[in-house]
Amino acid sequence: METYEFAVVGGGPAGMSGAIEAAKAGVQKIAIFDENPTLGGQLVKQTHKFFGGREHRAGKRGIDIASAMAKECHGLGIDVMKDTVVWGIFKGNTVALYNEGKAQRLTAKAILLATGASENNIACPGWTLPGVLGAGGIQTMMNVHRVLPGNRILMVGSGNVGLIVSYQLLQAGAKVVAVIDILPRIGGYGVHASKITRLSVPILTSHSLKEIIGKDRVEAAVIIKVDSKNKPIPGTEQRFDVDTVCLSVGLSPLAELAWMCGCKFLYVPELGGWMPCRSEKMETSVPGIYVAGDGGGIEEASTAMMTGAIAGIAVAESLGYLTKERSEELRKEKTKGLDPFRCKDFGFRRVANEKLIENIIGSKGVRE
Amino acid sequence: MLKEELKRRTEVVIIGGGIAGCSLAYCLAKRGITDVVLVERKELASESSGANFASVMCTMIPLRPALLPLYSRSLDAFPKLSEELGRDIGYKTPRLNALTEEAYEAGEKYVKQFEELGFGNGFRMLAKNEINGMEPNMVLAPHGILDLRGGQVNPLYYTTALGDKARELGVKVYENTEVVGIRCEKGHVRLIATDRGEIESTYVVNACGAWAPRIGAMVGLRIPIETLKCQVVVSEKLTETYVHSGSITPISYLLADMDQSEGRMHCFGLYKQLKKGELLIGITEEPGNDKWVTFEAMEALARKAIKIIPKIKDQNVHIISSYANLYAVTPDRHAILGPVDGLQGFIMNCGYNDYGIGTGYGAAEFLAEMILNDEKSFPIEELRFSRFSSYH
Amino acid sequence: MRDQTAKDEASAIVICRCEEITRGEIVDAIRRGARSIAAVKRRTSAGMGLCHGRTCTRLIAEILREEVGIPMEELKPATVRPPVRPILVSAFEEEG
Amino acid sequence: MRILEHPILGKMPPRKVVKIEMEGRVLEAFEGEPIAAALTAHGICVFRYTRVRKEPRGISCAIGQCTDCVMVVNGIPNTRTCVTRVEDGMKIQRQE
Repeated sequence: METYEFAVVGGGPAGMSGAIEAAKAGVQKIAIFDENPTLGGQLVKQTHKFFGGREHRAGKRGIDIASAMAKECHGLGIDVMKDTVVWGIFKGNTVALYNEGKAQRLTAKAILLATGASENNIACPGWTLPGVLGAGGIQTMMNVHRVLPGNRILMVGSGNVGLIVSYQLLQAGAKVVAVIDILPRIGGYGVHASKITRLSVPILTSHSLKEIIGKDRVEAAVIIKVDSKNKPIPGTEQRFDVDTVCLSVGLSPLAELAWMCGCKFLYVPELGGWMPCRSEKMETSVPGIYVAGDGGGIEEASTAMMTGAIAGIAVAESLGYLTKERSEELRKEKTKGLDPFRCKDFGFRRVANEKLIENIIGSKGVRE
Repeated sequence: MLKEELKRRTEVVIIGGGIAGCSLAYCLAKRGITDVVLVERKELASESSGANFASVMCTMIPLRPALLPLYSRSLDAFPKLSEELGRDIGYKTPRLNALTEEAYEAGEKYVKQFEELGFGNGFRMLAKNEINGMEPNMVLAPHGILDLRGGQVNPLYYTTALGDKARELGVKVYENTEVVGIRCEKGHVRLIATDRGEIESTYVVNACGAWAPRIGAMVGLRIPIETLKCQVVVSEKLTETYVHSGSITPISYLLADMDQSEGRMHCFGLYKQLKKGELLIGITEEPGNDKWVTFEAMEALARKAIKIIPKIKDQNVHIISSYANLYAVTPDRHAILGPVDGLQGFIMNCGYNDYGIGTGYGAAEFLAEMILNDEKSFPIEELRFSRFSSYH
Repeated sequence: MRDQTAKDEASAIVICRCEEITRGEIVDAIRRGARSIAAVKRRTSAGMGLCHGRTCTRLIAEILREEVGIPMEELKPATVRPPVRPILVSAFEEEG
Repeated sequence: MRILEHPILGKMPPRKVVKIEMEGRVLEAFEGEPIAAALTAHGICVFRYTRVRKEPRGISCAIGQCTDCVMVVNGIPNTRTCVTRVEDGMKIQRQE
C-alpha cells in the first residue's frame, strides 16, 4: 500500500490551500483527490470578483483563482488525482479511492478533509420535478458547462448566493421573474441586491414557496405571503409561469468522512449544522485528521483558503517540517486573514468557531 | 428533550431492545401482561438486530435439535406477523443450501435427522441440477437442500415493528436509558438502577445480546458470551431478480466454505435480495468487538460475489452501503434461555449466535408462557444457563 | 376542512427522494415511536438509498422537531457507512 | 440552451463535437462536458422516472451529490450524469 505524508480530500479552495502551504513548508509526498475533472471546487463557477485582501486573492474572479491555485499545486509537485472519489476512510488513516472503476487504498500520515458543502432544499409539493435546481447547481450548469437549464426562473432565497446567481442568470440571458425570501428582509449584501433590482427583478420578502406545478417539468410556481411568525396568509397566493425554480436556501457541510473517522461533532447552526470539533490548528478529535473549508463550517471561499492554509501549516509542523515557533507565526498570519470575514454582521462566525475549539479540549478521538 | 418519567414499579423489566427484547415485550403484551418495561441503552434495533443478514435458516450446521422448537414456533408466526403487527416484516421464502457432489450424502443424512425430529415437512433434497433452475443467475453446486419455510425477513422493520406494537399495547419502552446496576435481596432480583432512576420489578430479563455479560456481572454471573464481528455489503436496487429464493448459501456450511484470505477473517457466501431490489452480499466473520466496516471485508465479499453471481459484474452492479454487527457467540453455539438457579426472577434471553432473527420470536413465546404461568424452569434443558455450572 | 386538505397535501410530499418516502410515512414512523433520524430510517428506509440521506436528513430532522419538539442539537445524522458514493462491485476485482 | 456569448466568460471557445445516443436519438455534444449538460442543451430535462411512484426526475444538485440525475450509461445503471462526461458513441437511457 502506498503511503503519503499528506492526503487532501477535495481540490477546492480549502484543499488546495492546505496542500500548497504544506508543500511550501517542505512536506514531501502530498496528494489531492477530487471527484471532478478539474481542480477548483466551487470556485470554477464563480464569475464574480472576490472581496478581501491580497491573501484572499481579492479583486480576482473565482474562476481565475481556481486556475492560478491549480497551477501552483502543479508547480509544487503535488500529486493531483482528478476524477477520483474518496469513498471511505478506514482505520489507520487508510484512504479508500475509486477511480476508473477500480477501488484502491493508501495510507497517509495526515489527512485533510476539505469536502465542501451540499445545498439545502425545501420540500413543498412539486419540489422533485425536473426544473427545480439548487442555486449552485444552476451556476455550475451555466458558468462551467455553459448551458441554461431554463428561461424563466423563480429564485427562492435572497442571501448572497441567491442574489449573485440571479444576476448571473440575467447575464446569461435568462429572465428572473422574482426573488423571494421567507424573512422580512433581504439576506445578502445591498450591493448584490441593487444590481438586480436595477434590472427590474422584484425581491419579495415575507414570501414563501407554496407549490411547484408541472407534469414532466416545472410549469409554474405558487408563492404565498407569510406573517411575522412565517405562517402563510391564505388568499395571498401569487402564481408565476416559470420553467425553473432555483433554490438558494443555504448549505450544509459535507462531513460524512469526518463522521466515518469517528470525529467528535457539535451542532452549530450558525455554521450550517453538525460540525466536527477541531483545534485552532483545524485538527479534529481524531489525531491526524484535519478539516477545513465549508466541510468544517459554512463560510466563504476566502475563509476556506485561510482555514485550509492553517491546516496545511499544522500538518507541516506535525511532520517535523516547521518549528513550533515558525508554525505559530504562520498560523497567526493566516488567522488574521480570517478577521475581515468574521467581524461586524458576521461576528457570529468567530463565536461559533470558538465554540468548536472549546469543545475539543479534553476530548480524544473515539472510534466506538 | 424532556424525557418521560420512569415507571417506579413493574412486573417485568426487559433489558435490551433488540429482537430478543422486542419479541418478548410483544409476546407478553399479546398475552395481556402489559405491566412491562423495556429498557434500551440506545434505540430499538440499533445494534445487531438492525444490522445482520436476517436469514431465517432452520438448516444450521451442525444440527442443533434443542433450537428446533424455537424455530418451529417462529415459523408458525412469520406468515401472520405482518398482519398482526400492521407492518410488512419482509418475510420471504424459501431458503436454499447448495451442496457439492461430495456433500450430497451428508445432506441426505441431515434432512433425515430433521424428519426424525418431527421437523421433516419443511425440507426437501433437491434433484441434481434442480437448484440451477431455481437460481439461474448463480454459479452453484449441483445439489441442494430446500428449506421451504426458511428465507428472510427485514430485520429493521421486524424488530421495530415488534417493539412499537408492544408499546402500543401498553409496554413502557425507555430508549436511551442505560442500566447501571441491579439490586438483589435474599436470592431474588428486586430492582434495576438506570441512569434515569430505579425501577422495582419481579422479573428482570437479560436480552442484551453481545452485551449480556455486562448485565450478568451486575448480579454476579459470568455469562460465557464472546463477540464475533460480521460484515455485509449492500447493492443498489436492481430491477431484475438476481436471487430468487429468500436467502441462499451457495456452498453449504456442510463443507467448510471459507476464504481464509485475510488473517482471521472468514468470508462465507450468503446472498439475498430484498423486496425493494437491493442485494445483500454476505458475510465475513472475524473475532472483534467494534462495528467499523473494513476495506478487507468489502473486498473479500465483492470478489466472492462476482464468482457466485457473475451477472453482478456483467450488469455493472454498484455497492452503495455496508454494515457490521456483533454476534453474541456462546461456547456451544446454543442460546441461553430461562431462569437462573439461585437467583429468582432473573431470566436469560440471550446468546443467540447467528440465529436471533430466526428463533427470537419462538423463544419469546416460551418465555412469555413461562412468566405467565409463573414456572420456575425453562422447558428445553440444553438451553438453560445451568449448563455452564462452572461459570456460576 | 381547509386544514385537512393542507395536511393531506403535506403528507403526500416526497421527503426521501431516493427511496420515495413521503412525509406521511415519516410522521407515521414518529407516531409509532421513532425519535431520531436513525429511528425513522429503521422504520421507513428513508435515507438508505443511493445518496445516503444527503438530501433528506435535514428535512427529516425538521419534521421531528415540528412533530415532537426534539431540538435540532439532539438530532444527529444516522451512521455514515462506506462507500459514500456508489462504486462498482467489480472495483474490487484482482487485476488481470 | 447553450450560452454561446457571455459578458464575462466571452464567446464559447470552439470545442470538439462528439455524438451520443439517447434512446435511439443521436445528439451532438461537446467532448468532455457532462452528460447532463449535453442533454440540457438539447432541451431534455426528464432523466428518469422513479421506480415506485413513476415520477419524473432531472438535474437537482448538478455536482454529484444528490444522485437524482442518474441514468443508464453504456449499460451501467445509476450513473450520475452530472459528473460523468460524454464520450463519442455513448449510449444513454432513462432508467426506471
